[in-house]
Amino acid sequence: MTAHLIYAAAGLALVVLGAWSFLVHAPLLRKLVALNVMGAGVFHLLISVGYRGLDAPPDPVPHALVLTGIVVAVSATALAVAFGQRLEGSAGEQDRD
Amino acid sequence: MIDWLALSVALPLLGAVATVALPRFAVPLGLAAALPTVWAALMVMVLVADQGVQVSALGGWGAPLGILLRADGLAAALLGMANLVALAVSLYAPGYFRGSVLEARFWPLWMLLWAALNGLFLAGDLFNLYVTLELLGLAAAGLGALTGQRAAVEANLRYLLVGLLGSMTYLLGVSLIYTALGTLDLEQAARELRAGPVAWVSFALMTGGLILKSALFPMHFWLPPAHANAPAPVSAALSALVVKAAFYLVLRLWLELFGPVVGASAALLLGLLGAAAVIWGAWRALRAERLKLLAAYSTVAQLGYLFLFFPLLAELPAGTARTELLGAAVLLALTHGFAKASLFLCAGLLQKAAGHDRIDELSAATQALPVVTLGVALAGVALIGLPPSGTFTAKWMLLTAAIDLGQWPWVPVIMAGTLLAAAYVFRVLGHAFASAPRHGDAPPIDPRGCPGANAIGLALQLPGLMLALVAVLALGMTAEPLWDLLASTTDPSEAAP
Amino acid sequence: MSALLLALDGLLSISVVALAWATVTRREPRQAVILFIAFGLLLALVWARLRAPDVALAEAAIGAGLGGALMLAAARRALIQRDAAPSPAPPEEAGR
Amino acid sequence: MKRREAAITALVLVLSVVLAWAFWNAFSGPTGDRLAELTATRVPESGVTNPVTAVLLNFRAYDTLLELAVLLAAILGIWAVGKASPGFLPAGAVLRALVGLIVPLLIIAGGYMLWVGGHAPGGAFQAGALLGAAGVTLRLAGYPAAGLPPEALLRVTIGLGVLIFTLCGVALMALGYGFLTYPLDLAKWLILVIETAATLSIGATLAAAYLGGRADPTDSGDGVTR
Repeated sequence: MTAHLIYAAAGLALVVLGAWSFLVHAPLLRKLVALNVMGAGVFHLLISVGYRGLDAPPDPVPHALVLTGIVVAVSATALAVAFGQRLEGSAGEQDRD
Repeated sequence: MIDWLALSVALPLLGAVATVALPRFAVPLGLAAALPTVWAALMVMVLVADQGVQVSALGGWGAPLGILLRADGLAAALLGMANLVALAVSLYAPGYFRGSVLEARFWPLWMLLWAALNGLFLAGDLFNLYVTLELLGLAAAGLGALTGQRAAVEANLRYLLVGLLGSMTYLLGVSLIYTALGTLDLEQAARELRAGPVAWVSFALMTGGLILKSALFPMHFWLPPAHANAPAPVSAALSALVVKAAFYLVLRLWLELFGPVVGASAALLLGLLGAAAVIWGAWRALRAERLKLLAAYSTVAQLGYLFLFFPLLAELPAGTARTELLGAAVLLALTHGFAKASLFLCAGLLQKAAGHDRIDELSAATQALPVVTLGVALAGVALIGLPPSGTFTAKWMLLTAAIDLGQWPWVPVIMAGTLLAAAYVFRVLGHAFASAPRHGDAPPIDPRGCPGANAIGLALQLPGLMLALVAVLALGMTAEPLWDLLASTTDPSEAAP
Repeated sequence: MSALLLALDGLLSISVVALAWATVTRREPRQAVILFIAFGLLLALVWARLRAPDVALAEAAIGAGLGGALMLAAARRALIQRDAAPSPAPPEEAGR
Repeated sequence: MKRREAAITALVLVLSVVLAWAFWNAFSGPTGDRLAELTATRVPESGVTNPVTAVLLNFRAYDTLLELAVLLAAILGIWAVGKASPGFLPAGAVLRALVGLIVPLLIIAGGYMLWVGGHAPGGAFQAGALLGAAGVTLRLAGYPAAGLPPEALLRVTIGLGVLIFTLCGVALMALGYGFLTYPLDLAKWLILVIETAATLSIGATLAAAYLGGRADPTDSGDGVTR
């Protein structure tokens, strides 16, 4: 029953990597990738919390939470990308003036 | 069987879908959803006042398998405030947006924001709170960027990113709680949480995430540009309600879940951050050149006061004194909600009339719109904390508690914040009542010299004034029912011996 | 058997973290997004191993797939814009 | 700048130690089963046999409803800030033939995924993602609207999931069961109806999000109040 601990540790490592990258790197896309890696870390952690070995069925509640979280993360990413696109677009317009 | 709790969330969701599908009829459909939503929320408030805590087990499963909606006194008080402010914003928006393409874009996002607010106040489940927080954040960012102008989009992109970092941090805290306790229900978690690493770290993660979202100092940097660059009804909702929702969650989690197990030093830290926000926000508000920017910085400061209550509440044992002080915190939050919404709604009209919102050049607009100016003045009275506003009562109780408990360092902070607030409010009003411009060679101000003012009817001016009147008169003079309502607030330290 | 499985778990975890490291440290946005998609797909594989096939499907399709496609399109636009931007500018730059 | 980076790195390293310590404590606690056993005993009452679908669409259906609202908020925010960017070049004949093969496959796979979600891995979100992927494929192949319906219908489609979900909830409340409380004999069908509506909404929303803005050519895009 140590498998879930290994995976949980990996999940924490992803969270920390994502948070670090978000704080250190300025470009929007790198920040978005960082947030998504951080989110994936939280999700990975939840999945390993739900894992109960090969003999017992896993806990479906964390799985459902992660499904919800994935959709929420993609929604937020899409909105941020659209905002970023708008800023690029208007920057281009201003350059032409 | 009518489930008013579920309806408070379901009705604005239906409104959102209807206004998305039929953008031509966004205003009538939006108002048709807004009125029953307010009704449902007020019914929740009445039920809580009459019968105590209301619980609704969605899906009939109950905790920990299903999700609970719960309304105690604290939730009901904020729900009532939020829905009255939202009603005023809804009545104001059609006139404000008339003839603009923004009208059809405003309503669906606004209804989603409303659903998120009601869902957040009523949520009794930690993961459900995460979903409502995300809905709140995304709807707020969309609304804030509604004009598509560069400054607005830029500010809201920043808000979106910070908010996402905040909600991921919050979710990590929720995962920690679930790992340790095996439940997501707030009440069950509160029963089982013991002092220890899990409690401390999940407190830090969840509160830290919420502080990012609520713009408490030093995480305030995104708020002023995001709130000042939005259309007026949106600024009102963001400053009065969205920020308050995050504060409500910090308070709720602290009262119910973490307060008994994390100790007073965490509360002291919250208090120190609050003190810094009071001074810094008020100072920046004083220096702001635009009225809406002033109002936005003032939100940072006013939010700071709310966090000053934590170290005092942490010192007080359960009992009347603690309940009284909690009531003062809620009263301050409610008054600020009404007053700040009023200030933004009025500022929007002045901006419409004058074509800008530079404080030094608003004299003509303020004199052409006396009702709006009265609204600004009353909202200012509530922001400073002059009697008879609710802020006065709340700040007085805060000061008394600080002195009684020997935590006198908070006293000069409150005083300085109040003086700065008086300075920035009178700076605005000074320009409003100036009969002649400062520079002698310019012609005297002619109220008719503000053509934009004619297009603004009384119906558009009333919502802001009504909110200001509630902040100054209703909450100031008749605040007693609030304490009766709060008597049913869940506060485990009361039950404990 | 269980030692072998444990070794596999360790290897998978290390690969996931290493791929994430490569993703967040890559400077060039388009390559970073492509690495992110690969990371998401590997993560989906790991989740299938952890007996979460529903979530693995969703992560592959939504998280890595559509999320990646969205960011890839944004990275592509950023590249086009960067390549397009200097072309009108050269005369000024030469002047400086 | 370098000093700031070093400070953040140090801070994050401390954070990782603290997190590891807290989670180690959490894992070594007594609640090994958490909600697993409880959920397993109640899945038969949910109307579906896939436990994840049971949690998503019955036990915690309210979360899923709000999650669909989050998707709706995202697409409305995207539409608020601007128009869709111009599409890619039209595809060549070979690619077009390939697209003609892939898109129907994705749609069929989506339908299968939706149906199978009640008892096997799959469900509305995976199915919706496949529909969205079909939209992305069409877009990449040069179809500017990504196969989405005209605006009036699109507006109905993206809200359909929230609409049907909420109406089911309110109707069940009016019938005396309680908000989103499905009677056992109807649960399977209610879940299927809600999931179908959700799938259409998710697919349309994801494809529309990929377009990155409003598709209508008439709107000038800068919604400045005049």
